[in-house]
Parts: sequence; C-alpha cells; structure tokens
Amino acid sequence: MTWTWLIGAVLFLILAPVAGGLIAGIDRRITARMQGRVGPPLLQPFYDVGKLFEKENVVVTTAQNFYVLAYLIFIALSGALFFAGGDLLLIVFAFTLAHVFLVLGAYAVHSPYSHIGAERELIQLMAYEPMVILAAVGLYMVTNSFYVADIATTTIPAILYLPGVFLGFATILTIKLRKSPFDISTSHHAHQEIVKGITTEFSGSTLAQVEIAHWYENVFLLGFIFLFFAWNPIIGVAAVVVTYVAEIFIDNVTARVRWQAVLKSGWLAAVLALANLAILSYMMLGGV
Amino acid sequence: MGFFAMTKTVLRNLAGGPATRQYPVVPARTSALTRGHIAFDPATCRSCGLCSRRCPCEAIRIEKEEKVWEINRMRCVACGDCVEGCPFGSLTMERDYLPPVVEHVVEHHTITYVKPEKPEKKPKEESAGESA
Amino acid sequence: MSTMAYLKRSPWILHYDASSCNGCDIEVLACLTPLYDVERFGIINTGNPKHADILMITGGINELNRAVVRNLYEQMPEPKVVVAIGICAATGGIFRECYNIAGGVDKIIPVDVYVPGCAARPEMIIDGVVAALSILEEKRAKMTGNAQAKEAARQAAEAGEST
Amino acid sequence: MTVNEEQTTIGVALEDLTREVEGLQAGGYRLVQIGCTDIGGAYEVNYSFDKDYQYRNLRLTVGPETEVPSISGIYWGAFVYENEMHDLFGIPVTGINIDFKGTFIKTAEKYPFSVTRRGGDQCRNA
Amino acid sequence: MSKRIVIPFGPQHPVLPEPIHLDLVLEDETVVEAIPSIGYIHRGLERLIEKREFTEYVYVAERICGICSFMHAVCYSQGIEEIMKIEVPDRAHYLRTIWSECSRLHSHLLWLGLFADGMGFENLFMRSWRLRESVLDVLEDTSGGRVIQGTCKVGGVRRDIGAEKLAEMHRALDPFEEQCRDLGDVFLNDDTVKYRLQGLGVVGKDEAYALGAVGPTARASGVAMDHRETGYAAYGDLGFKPVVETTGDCYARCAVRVKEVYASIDLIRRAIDQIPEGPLDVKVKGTPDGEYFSRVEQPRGEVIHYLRGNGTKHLTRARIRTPTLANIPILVKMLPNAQLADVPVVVLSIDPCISCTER
Amino acid sequence: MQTLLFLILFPILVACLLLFVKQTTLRYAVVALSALAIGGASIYLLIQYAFEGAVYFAAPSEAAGLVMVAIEMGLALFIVYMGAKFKNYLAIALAVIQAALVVYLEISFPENLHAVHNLFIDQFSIIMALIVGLIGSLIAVYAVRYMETYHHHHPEVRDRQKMFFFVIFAFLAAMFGLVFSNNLMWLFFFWEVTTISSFLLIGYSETEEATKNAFRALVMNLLGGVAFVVALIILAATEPTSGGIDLARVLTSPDAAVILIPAVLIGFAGITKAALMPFSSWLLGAMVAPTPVSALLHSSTMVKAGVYILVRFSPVFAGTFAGFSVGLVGAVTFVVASAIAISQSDAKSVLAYSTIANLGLIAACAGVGTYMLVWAAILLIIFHAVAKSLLFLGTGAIEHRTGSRNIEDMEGLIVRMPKMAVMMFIGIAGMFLAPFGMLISKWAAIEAFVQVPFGLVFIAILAYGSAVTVFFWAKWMGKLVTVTRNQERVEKGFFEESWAPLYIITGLVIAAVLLFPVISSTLIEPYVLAIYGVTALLPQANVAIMLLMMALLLVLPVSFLLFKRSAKRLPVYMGGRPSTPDLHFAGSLGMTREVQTQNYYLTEYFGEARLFRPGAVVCIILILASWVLAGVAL
Ligand code: SF4
Ligand code: SF4
Ligand code: SF4
Ligand code: SF4
Ligand code: SF4
Ligand code: SF4
Ligand code: SF4
Ligand code: SF4
Repeated sequence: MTWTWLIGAVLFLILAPVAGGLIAGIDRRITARMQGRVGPPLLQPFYDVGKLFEKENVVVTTAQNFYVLAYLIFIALSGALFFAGGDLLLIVFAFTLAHVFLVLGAYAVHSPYSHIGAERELIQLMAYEPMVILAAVGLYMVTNSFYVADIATTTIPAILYLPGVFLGFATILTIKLRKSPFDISTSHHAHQEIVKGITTEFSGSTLAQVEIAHWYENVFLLGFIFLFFAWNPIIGVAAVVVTYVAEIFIDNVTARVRWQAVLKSGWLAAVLALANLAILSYMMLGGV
Repeated sequence: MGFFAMTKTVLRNLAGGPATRQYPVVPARTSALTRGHIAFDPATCRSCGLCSRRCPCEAIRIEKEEKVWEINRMRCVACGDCVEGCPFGSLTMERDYLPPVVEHVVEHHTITYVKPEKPEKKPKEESAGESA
Repeated sequence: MSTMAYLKRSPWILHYDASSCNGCDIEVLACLTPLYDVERFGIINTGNPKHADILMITGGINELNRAVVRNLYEQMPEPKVVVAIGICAATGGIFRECYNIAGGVDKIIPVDVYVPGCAARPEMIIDGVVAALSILEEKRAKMTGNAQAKEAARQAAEAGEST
Repeated sequence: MTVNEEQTTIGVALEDLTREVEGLQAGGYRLVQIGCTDIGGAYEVNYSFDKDYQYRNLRLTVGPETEVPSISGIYWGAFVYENEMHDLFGIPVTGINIDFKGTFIKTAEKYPFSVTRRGGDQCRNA
Repeated sequence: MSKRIVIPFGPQHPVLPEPIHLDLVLEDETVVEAIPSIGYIHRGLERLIEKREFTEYVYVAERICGICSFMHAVCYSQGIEEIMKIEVPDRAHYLRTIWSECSRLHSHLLWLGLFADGMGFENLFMRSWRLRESVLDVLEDTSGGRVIQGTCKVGGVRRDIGAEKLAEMHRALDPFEEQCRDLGDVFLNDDTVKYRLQGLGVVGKDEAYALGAVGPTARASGVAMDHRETGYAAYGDLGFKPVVETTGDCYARCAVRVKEVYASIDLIRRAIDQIPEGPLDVKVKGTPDGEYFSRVEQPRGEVIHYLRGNGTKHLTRARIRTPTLANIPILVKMLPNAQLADVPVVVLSIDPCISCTER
Repeated sequence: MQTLLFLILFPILVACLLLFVKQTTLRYAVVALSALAIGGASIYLLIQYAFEGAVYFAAPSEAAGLVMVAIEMGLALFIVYMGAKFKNYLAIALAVIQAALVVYLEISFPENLHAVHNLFIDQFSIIMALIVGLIGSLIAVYAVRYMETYHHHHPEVRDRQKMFFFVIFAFLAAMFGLVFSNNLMWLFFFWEVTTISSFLLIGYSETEEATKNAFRALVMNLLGGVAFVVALIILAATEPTSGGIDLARVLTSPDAAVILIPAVLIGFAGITKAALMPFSSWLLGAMVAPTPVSALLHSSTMVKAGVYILVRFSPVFAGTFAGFSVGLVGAVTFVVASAIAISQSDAKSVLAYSTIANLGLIAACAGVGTYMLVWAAILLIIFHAVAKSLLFLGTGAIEHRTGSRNIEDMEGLIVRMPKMAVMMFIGIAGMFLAPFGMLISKWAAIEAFVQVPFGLVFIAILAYGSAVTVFFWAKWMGKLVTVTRNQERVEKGFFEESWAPLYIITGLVIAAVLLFPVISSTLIEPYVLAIYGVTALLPQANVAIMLLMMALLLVLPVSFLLFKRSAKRLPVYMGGRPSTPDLHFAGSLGMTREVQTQNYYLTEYFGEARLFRPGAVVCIILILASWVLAGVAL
C-alpha cells in the first residue's frame, strides 16, 4: 500500500512521454483529416523531438536552458504527484510553478516576441488558474478529499454533481492544450502574429524539452478529466477520449481570439463552476 | 448556427477522406498545355537565332559558327515564346518538369543539322555546364 | 542517438520571400494545403529561423533584403540547408538585369538546392525538399562526426540533460 | 451601365500646382497617382486624378533637383507617391507629411537608373 | 516612464508571406503607432522596357506579380493596343475576361485563406486554398501555367479555350459555387470570425475616398468604384455591378471579397454563355508612339499602367501604379488602436501585395 | 517578565540616546549594537517561553497607567497643534473626540479599568515579537546608511535624522508593548503611539505631498482609534460579563454576544490600521516615506498590528455573521488590491498593493476564524513579514543604485546587480510560488475555507485573487531575470554594510520555508490548540514534497554548469531586420529604434480608477453590515 504511490509516479515519469507523444501524433492526424489532408505519420512527434535533439545547441543566453529544464522537471513532478495520488491543490501549485519557469525562460532572453509570448502566457495562467482551483475544490466537495488517490477510487459519479465544473474545466483545457481559439501565447499552428511566441527563442534540445513537458502536461490534464468520471474507469477512459476529440474539433472550427476573450472565457468558466458549486453546497447543506 | 459554422466542412472532410494528391507516389497532375520545360532538337535547328532573340530572359545563347545551342535552365521562365518563334519546329514545350539541381545548369547542345540533305536524326548530346 | 537520423523525417522549413513576384511564394504555400500536404513528410512551415532546418527562398537578392537573408540564415541552427525556389532565387530570373537585383540568393548565402521553374510548381518544390533532405543528413553526419573535444562535451551535456 | 472613360492631360506650372490640386480636391476628385517620367535631363511629373472614371492629369515639368511642394497637405495619401518620387527620381519634395527621408524604396545605386547594371554578370550564359 | 513595447514586425514574419516591415509601438497590446517600411521587393522592373521589346515586355508584366499576373498582362496589352489603335477581336476580349475572372477567383480564395490564417483559423485557410486549387487546375488546363498564364499578348490572346473545355468549365461552376458559398458562409457567419473582424479598422466612406483607396478596400467603405464598370474587355456585355458594403470594417472588406467570388463565378458563367466565335488576335504592326494610362480592375483594385512610346520597339516609360500602393495610406490610418493580434488581420484586410507595389 | 520589559523599555532608551547622536558612524554603531541586543532578546524570549503556553504578568500598573494617559493627552495636543499648523481640522476633531472619550472612560468607569494581568506572552506574541525584534531591528540598521544616502540624493529635505531614529525606536518599543499587553488600555496606548510614529515618518520629507499623506494616514488611523475607545467604553460598561479591559478575560468571556460589538469595533480599528479596503489609500500615500519606513511600518510590522488584533479576536468572530462580514472585507480587499497591483509599475506601489492584499487575506482568515484559518493567518503573517521586508529593502537598494524604482527599469537587473536580483527573486518567489510560504498559507486557507459554511465565497475570491497575484509577481520576476546585453554591473557602489541585513533577511525567507514545519509545530499549533482545543496539521507527505521541491529549487541552479560550456550564441529574432546586440534595429523612416519589451499593465481592466471605487463601496457596506450584524446578535 505504502509503495503504490511510488509506482504511479514512476510509471507516469516513464510512460507519459510515450503516451503524450502518441496522443500528439493522433491529434495531428485527426486534425489533418478534419482539414481534408493525410497528415504526418503517427510517430511524427517523436521524430520531431528526436530531430531537435540532433540539432546544434544555440541560445540567446545560457540562462534560458536553465529555466526550460526547470519547467520540464516541475511539470514532470506535478504530473508524478498526480499519478502518485497526491494532494490536488499542491499539484496545481507545483504546476503553476512549472509554468512560471517557462515564462521566466522566455523573459530571460530579452527578445520582443518571446517577451510578448511570456506576457500572454501569464494572461493565460491568470485565466485558467481560478478554474483549476475550483475544479479541485469541486472534486473535494463531492469526494471529501483533496487526494487524487481518494478521488480516483471514489464510487461517486462526480460528473453528475459537477457538470458545470466539468464544462468550465473543458473550456480552460483548450487554453492548456494550446488549442484554438485560445492558443495565444504560442500555437501549434504555424502562423501567428507573435511568430512562435513564448518559444520563439528556444531551439534544438531546449525546444525538445518544452515539447516533452507539453506531453507530460497533456497526460496530466487528461488524468484530471478522468477524475470526473473515475467511478467507472471505462466510462472514464471513453470520456477522456471524447473530450480530447472535442478539443481537436473546436481547434478546427474556430479562429484564434484576442487575449481579452481568453481572460474573460477563463474567468467565466470559473463563474460557471462556482454556480455549480454553490448549488451543490446548497444541496449538501439542505440535505445534511 | 453562428458558433460552429465550419462544422459542415469538417464533417465532410472526415467523411470524404483526404483530398491529398500523393505526389511522389502518384505522378504530378499535368495537362496537355502544361509548360514544363523546353526541349531542343539539335537535328532540325538551323541556327537562325530567332529563339534567342525572342526569349525575354536571354536564356538561350547560340553560336552559329561553333554550332552551339545553349539554354540556361536557371533563367528560362518556360514562357514558350521561343517555341512559337522557331520556324523549324526544333523547340517543343514538354509537360514534365525539371528536377531540382544542386548547381546552376546550362544545357549545352551541339547543333547537328546538316544543310541540304534530309537531316538524319542523331542522338542529342547533352552536358551540364557550369556557371557562376 | 547519433545514428537515428530523425532529421530526415522532420524537416521544418522557413520560407522567406526575397524579391519574388509572389508566383513561387504562393506555390510554396500551396504545398501546405490539403492537395499537396507536405506535412505527410513531417514538414512544418515554422516561420521562425530558430526552429527551422530548411530555408526556402523565393526571389532574388536586392539592396534591402540582402541583410535580411543573411540574418535569417545565420539565425538557423546547424545543420541547415538552403533551397532556392524558382529561377529568380537561382539567378535573378527574368529580373536579372534590373538595377536593384544583385542576382540569385547564392550571392549572399550558400545555396544547396535549386528548384528551377517560373513559377516552380508544388511538386517541384516537394522534389526540392526531398533533395535537400539528403544534403541535410550529410551535414548532420559531418557535424556529429566532428571529433572535436568541444563537440564531444556538448554531446555529453545533451545526453545528460535528456535523460 | 458601362461608363466611358475619358483621359485629359493639362500642363501645370510649378507655382500653380498647389492651387490646381486644391481645385480638383474641391471638385470631388480623388488622387489616383503621381508618377514621373524622365525626358532627357528633366522630369515630367504626372498628377492623376479621377472622379467617376473621368481621368484628369496635371503635368508638371521640372528640372532635376527642383524642389516640388508636397500635396500631402491636400491629399493625405500623397506621401507614398512623393516619397517614391524622391527615392526613385531624386526629385526633392518639400513638406511631406510622412517623410521617409530616402528610405521608402532603398536602392543599390542612386538614380538615374538604367537596366544594365555595372559590373554584374554580363548576362551571357558562360 | 511610458509603458511601451517597441518591436520590429517583419520583414520576415510567418503571418505575412510577403516582406513588409512595421515599427510597432504598443501599449500592452494596443497599437499606438505603426509605421510601415517597404522596399524589400523592389527590383526596378519598370526599367526593363529599355531592354525588352514592347511585345516581349508582356512576359515581364506578367511577372510583376504571380497572383494577378494575367491582369497585369491585360492591362499592359490594353495600353499598347490603345496607343497603337489596335482593335482586338471579340473572342479575345471574352477569353481575357474569363481568365481575368479566374485569376480573381484564385486571388480572392487565396486571400481568404491568408486572412483566415491571419486570424489563426487554420482549417479555414486549408479549405480556401483547397477550393482555389480547382481554379488553378482550370488555369493550368487552359493556359499551361498554374499561376503564370502567359496567354495574353498585345493584340489578343495566345491560346484558345475549346468549346468542349468551356462546356466542362461551365458544368463545374455549379458545384464549385456551392462549395464557395459554404466557405463564404463561414467567413460571414462564424462567431469567432465575426468577433475578430467586426468593428476592426473602420474607415468611413468619405475618408476612404479621400485617402485614395481602391478596390474591395474602398468598396467595403461604400465607395462604389470598380473599373470593370467602364466595360473594358468583355465586361461591357456582361452587365456588371460592383459589390459594395458600407460598414468599412475588416468584416466588410472580407464580405466584399466573398461576394466578389460569387460575382466572378457569375461573370464566368455569362462569359462562357455569350462568347463569340472568331479570331484570337490581330497582327501587331508598327511600333507604339504616344502615351496612355491603362486601367484595369485587379482583385485588389485599380491598377494603372502608364505607357509611353516614341515610335521605337522600346517604350520610353512604363509606370505601374498598383492597388496596394494606393491602399497604403488607408492602412497607415487603420492600424493605430488595433490590438497586436489584429495587426495581421488589419494589414491583410487591404490584401497587400508587395510584389507589385514595389515592382 | 524581565525580557518583556527589556524589550519594551530598552528601545525607548535607545531612542532617547539617538536624539543626541549626530554622526552617522556613531549612530550606526549605536543602532547596530542595540539591534543586536533587541534581536538577541527576542530570540531569548523564544527560548524562554516557546514551550510555556500563555504566561501572564501582573506588572506595575497604576503609575504606568497614569503615565500612559498623560502621554496620550500629550499626543492629542500634539495632533491638535499639527492640525492647526497645517489646517487639517478633521484630524483635530478626531483627536479631540478621542481624547474626550478617553477622559470619559477614565472618569466614568474608574473601577472597571483594571486588568488582572497587564502583560502576557504566548506563542502568538512570541511570533510577533520575533518579527518586530529581528526584522524590525535589521531594518533599523539598514536605515542608518540609507538615510545618509537619502540626504545625499535629496539635499532639499531638512535633515531630521535624530528625530527619525528616535521615532523608529520608540515605534519598536510600542510594537513590543502592543503584542505583550493584556490590558486593553495599554494596548490602546501603544496602538496610538504607532499611529503617531507613522504620521511623523510619513511626513518626514516635509513636502506638501508627504504632509498631506501623513495627515490622511493620521485621520484614518484616528478613526480606528475612536472606534477602539468606544469598544473600551462598552467593555468597561459591561465589565462583569464581558471581562472589561482584560484581554484574556474578554476572549474567554462566556457571553459571546456582549463582546461581539466591541470585538467588531476593535476589528474596525484593525481594519483601518491594516489599511483594508476603504482605508487602503493611507498606506499607498505612506509610500512617500523613505523606503525603510515603508518596510518597517507599512509592511512588516505596524500594519501587522491591525491583523494581530483581528487574529486575537478571531475566536470571538468565529461562526458569527459579523465575523463573516469582517472576513469578507478582507477577502474583497485581497482580490481588488491584487488586481490593482497588476496596473502598477512603481515597485513600491506594487508592494503596497500586495501588502494590502495580503493583509486582506489575513483578515479574511481571522474574520471567519476557524482554527485552521487562524493557523493559516499566523503563517501568512510570518511569511509576509519576511518576504515583504526583503522586497522593500531591496527596492530601496535598487533605487539608490539605479535611480529608479520603476519595475520597467529593473529590466536586466540580473546583469547589472546580480546579487540584488537573486535576493529580489527569492523575495518575490516567497510571495507567490510553491513551495514558498505565502503559497503554503494560501493553500491551507483554501483547504480550511472548504470546510466552512459559505466558504465558497472565500474560495472563489481566493482563486481569482491568487491567479491575479501570479500575474503581477511573475512579470516583475521576468523583468529581473531578463538578460540584457551591453550593460555594466553597478552593484559595487551600494553601501557595503547594508548588504548584511539583506543577506540575513534573504536567509530568513529560505529558512522560513525549510523550518516552517518546526515553526508550525512549536509555535502556531500549540497556540491554536490552546485557543480552540483542536489544531491544524499539515499532512507529513505534503510537507515532505514541499521540502523536496525546495531542495530541487536549490539544486537546480547547478545545472547552469552544464550549459555554460558549449552552446553557440545567436542574436534574438527580429523578424530578419538587421539589429545590434543591444537590440537597436533599423526602423522605418530611416530611424534607428530600440526594442522595448515592457510589461503589460492591463489598465483598462485592472486600473486603479476602475477598481478602487467599487471595491471601497463594497467594503464600506460590509463594514456597516458587520456592525449591524453584531448589533442583531446582541
Ligand atoms: S546580344 Fe543578345 S539580344 Fe543581341 S543578338 Fe545576341 S543574343 Fe540576341
Ligand atoms: S521558354 Fe521562354 S524563357 Fe524559356 S527559353 Fe523559351 S523564350 Fe526563353
Ligand atoms: S531553335 Fe529554332 S529558333 Fe532557335 S535557332 Fe534553332 S531554329 Fe532558330
Ligand atoms: S521564378 Fe518566376 S514565379 Fe518565381 S518568383 Fe521569379 S518571376 Fe516569380
Ligand atoms: S550580353 Fe547582351 S544582354 Fe547581356 S549585357 Fe551585353 S548586350 Fe546586354
Ligand atoms: S496586386 Fe498583388 S496579386 Fe495583383 S499583381 Fe499586384 S502583387 Fe500581384
Ligand atoms: S551612491 Fe554615491 S551619490 Fe549616491 S548616495 Fe551613495 S555615495 Fe552618494
Ligand atoms: S533612492 Fe530615490 S527616494 Fe531614495 S533617497 Fe535616493 S532619490 Fe530619494
């Protein structure tokens, strides 16, 4: 029992990049199909990252590598904590810490586009943070625990109590997966007014680390989605798949919005979640 | 439905499969008129120089005495004007494209046209020259 | 990690319009569209020199853009190749004699592949990229093969951080 | 439906330019373009205007280096053409609202231009 | 200390395929000042007339730009024909019209795609460009070139389109139009697209006119000005009406182009219906002596070729004033107060074409 | 008891001594030595009483009480004089009202004005004393050289350093008195002394603005003072049930309803002192004072007196709607002040708003007042004090060297003043990043609020508030770490001795994280346990993880060694436009422009003009509501 958490963490650290890369590959193929194209090979993300490691190591300032490495480590750490069944709030905060490192990396280089990307990343952070916290609180209210281990093994269908929270979380998931319409700080699509935004000045292995961190992050986020459906693992997995495909779909049917809309959407998502929680707590107060 | 106006297209794309032309596997689409590249027949050219005069890019050079007909592939815009201008049909517009190269290509031909008799077709001689 | 050669499978391009007439440009862009879909080969048009492996240039060099072309080229990390698209990029093309055209791209930076045509067609551009890939691979081999101490140190550092 | 297009060209003296242009502006004409032609040692500057497809052209003839007053005070958008005049023909235009100071179109060599470049490859195939 | 961000935007920039540079001064992300600089494409091709005979120059004119390449050829040829008083056969006029409208279609679809790309709507970009490919296929089938047709010449056209091909084109128009309307529907009705476009870069009718704006940019502000109304080529026979919008924002500029796509399809349809039989060209004798300001409506607006000959084979002056050059002033006026994210959208909304602007 | 008295009286002695010291070196010696003594004594206090629980001391009473009243009257007269001199009649009116009420109190209820014990000490007091004793005295040391430089830079300001240091030390004494007083009359006296100290120090430069702001601070604090006296009168009047002016008796009073009204009034005094929302303007105005003053009074200690009193009274607030309202005042202040901080570019304004926000958060915890929240509140007080004083002192140091305290001008500090930048970095990290203290406390607060009825309101506010917090801190951090080129190092010229306080406080920030389990278990938990009978505990696993994160953070910089060797350096991406290494590029119109990468301030959304008024209105309503609700409860 005492060591199971360690197993979860280690499995995550090893498998998440594989899963994340595969998900990215599937994502790109589905996107291509939605656009009427063939798309890249399934393993393309791995080729990309492999390629990046083959490239020359160039920097604007050596400090940037440090921040990106820290970003990767803390993303991995928060994901590992998650799969180890840790405290959701602590995980969320570790996650924020990781992103702050990414942002600092972009600031460190003193380059116009990466600076703007960094500011926008912070706006995104500000937009989704309330919702993430509320999602954790919502899960607590249903399961009475902040521990992923408890939430994941609950028999309560959290989603039935938390539809608003889930919708809100799905909204900010779009921000987190860097998908249109909310991909303002850097986009997977090639063309953006701020070039590559926050990753403009990262290249070679540094960029590969950003990419790997993103895989970790995606797996972690999908794990979070799973929590809403955790009472039935099969439905849970199905829900994760459906949610992800829906995100790809949204990505393909919307234009990118301005930062104002991102902030408003993120905060409105949190308001939706709040309304949900308010009703929930009213019911619980009434019931108990 | 204002929000997901693109849905129809996405669904159609998913259902219809990719529209991609699998280029290297399937040969490129061309039409009868496609202007791919200029082909020269050294056996019929009478070194009149009209093609060279008409060419808007000065891609063709001819040296009457040395019986040289040259085309600089890095200059030719494949407009076909030389083809229209050649009174002897020595030039034709081919449909297929030239492959990419790693150096500038000046194609060098030796004119084999022999004056009075009926010209006998001889294999054309090609050699890729070099230029700056 | 040095024998894997992922480079060939994931060439990211940077496209710059030196002084093209747009003809070749739009054909480069057409390569991205569903009909030609170069993402099949892992090609992404990054738009950022720091991420790019292949520099695709259309159009010839003129007074103002020579510095830009050099700047973009220098910002690309090794290994990298340059593909000149269209005859303008090769020699200046039909504008060769114009007073403000200095000639092809090779006047400023080394060009590895020339794609002829005016305008170069998407298929020709794909061919050009394919030709560039093997050159890219050669350059990579040369780069990693360099047994200099500094290189080795770099490799070690990379291996260390990629665990 | 089809409108017939008329083109008229009248000469204008340097000192009358601003007044004439103001007149056209008051008459509801839009500025179509300003273009120069070198006519051996001097320049013809065409100021073209249009109203309902009726094309009016004021033609100014100036020597090289003659200062021409800007009409960007009358037509705000004139600056594009006037900067071009300056950069490509060396005609000094005074008082442009957005003066690029010779950087609107940068050229390798100074006007007057000719097709044949000095020094370059002699457009021979060799 | 003022809180400002100063960044160079371009010349190399992923959203703008062509090199244009802006000095952007921002406050947060609001544009305070945006001064353009151009000249990256300047080749000096007007001077090539010293080197090319006036009949050969049409190949250069085509390569003023690869997008409305055909229309440059038409504009140039019409200028010469006007100076030399050449009567071009009717069929040539119709063919020129058909190719022109095909060019407009491919140009507008191309623009719509880039515009969508500028808004970060990748799929819409893909869709627009995919539709555009069918136009390019037609162009290749009829002229031999996808983007550079090379079929217009002084005195007429170089190639005919056979009756069979015309009929095939006509048949293809209906499904094509339907697909275009689906595409236009996204541009005109999608909420995220509207959010990005409406109320952005508003220019009123009077201001647009005063700034000398042309083409869809002017028409979106309510200035009903379209050179096709003068009835050059075969337009006089086809009953042409300009597409006009009144709100003057980016949405209107987009709407004008979407509707012009429909209009072009209509024009092609009518032109195919009405095309007369007859010769394709007349022989050009003599040399041009005189001058003319030839004007044609390109996808981006009115283009002017000022041609002047002195009776030799070489013209003495060709000056090309292109629509983008005329639209730069309005662009400079539109940028301040936009958001950084809108800069590409606003810039693209005039459909800037640097190649011909700088020649 | 001796230690307590020493801590209260010794600073007064030093203060008087400093009135006669003119020379900087000498002053430095005196201040440094007394700082050592005070700091040592507060640590001794810790060792002495940490495991004892609450200890009460009778302490001399009558005479001291009389002296205090006399001084109070003297202060009132002084205010009247100053008010007359600067024509601020509101201040006069309030001072007169307050004095009249005190006199009324003394005359009407002489028999009820006795506390069994005048002084006491418990773990909470120890914590406060440590903050005052360690951070306060470090700031005092820093201030000596700072003030010398200050007069270099501002020759126009009259040199009143003797007065300055007198007030500083008098203030320290008052703070000690405040946290050790069990007699509410005494507490009120010390309270008033801090008010006056603040008034004097804000007005130090004697400019028009300084004077204006000093009076604003004075008026608002006097308002709180009046409420305090009214509370005392009520307590005295209801002595038998409420416990009169004996803090310990009041807090354990069986009749919760009776003491709720005085609690709310004292809470109001706390709100004014802690500069919560409608009153936050005084703290912002106080930023005109020399930076050590801001660090000492307006962030780490005096304003903490406001929340100290709130936390003291939180058992009374707990579970009441009045307390809930007070808590909401804090919560609203937290979110609004954090949001406004986004729109500020002056480092001191950002620090001020963030201080207000954090005080709001503490007040929110105190107002709702469950045991876990009190635990979190105390943690917040500690972490905020260390991190914030570091930031203030750092800002002062930066301003001295670079001539600006604008955040934009701190761009590239890591290149120009690397040591300073690292310390600022740690300070900022301390304010908002896991695993640093503030975040631990926020996290604890969230977990605690979940369990409170209607806690959702607070959670929502906390969620938004901390999101906003991340934004403004991270962008500041970003400025610091930006690696700019071609800039010289300017660290050297900063006065050498002042590094010591900075280093020590930096050490404290890190130590606070590493030691927080110990701090929690030895000081906070016993205190909470003593008051509530239950105590909060952080799960061991989480503590371990946080320590792991901290260790990672400390180890990570080693990775720098990895990168140093190889990488090739390239210039930044400038759209291909030719540029120089220091980011000047060839712009349009033939100009050369410099790239400027400044932060976003989102003024349109988070501007002062937009948010302050609604925030203040909401808070006023909530304060009034708390009074009404307290009345209703009675
Ligand atoms: S020089 Fe050139 S143009 Fe003149 S005849 Fe020779 S090939 Fe023809
Ligand atoms: S095709 Fe055109 S460019 Fe090529 S050689 Fe012939 S005339 Fe010259
Ligand atoms: S190819 Fe034709 S035109 Fe050219 S020289 Fe030979 S015969 Fe004359
Ligand atoms: S090669 Fe031809 S199509 Fe390409 S840019 Fe040059 S002129 Fe245009
Ligand atoms: S070789 Fe002919 S075309 Fe070339 S420069 Fe000389 S004359 Fe001109
Ligand atoms: S307007 Fe644009 S598309 Fe048309 S010719 Fe000019 S550059 Fe080309
Ligand atoms: S830095 Fe120099 S000028 Fe400034 S206070 Fe110190 S000694 Fe004086
Ligand atoms: S740093 Fe600034 S405020 Fe402080 S003393 Fe110097 S000039 Fe005055």
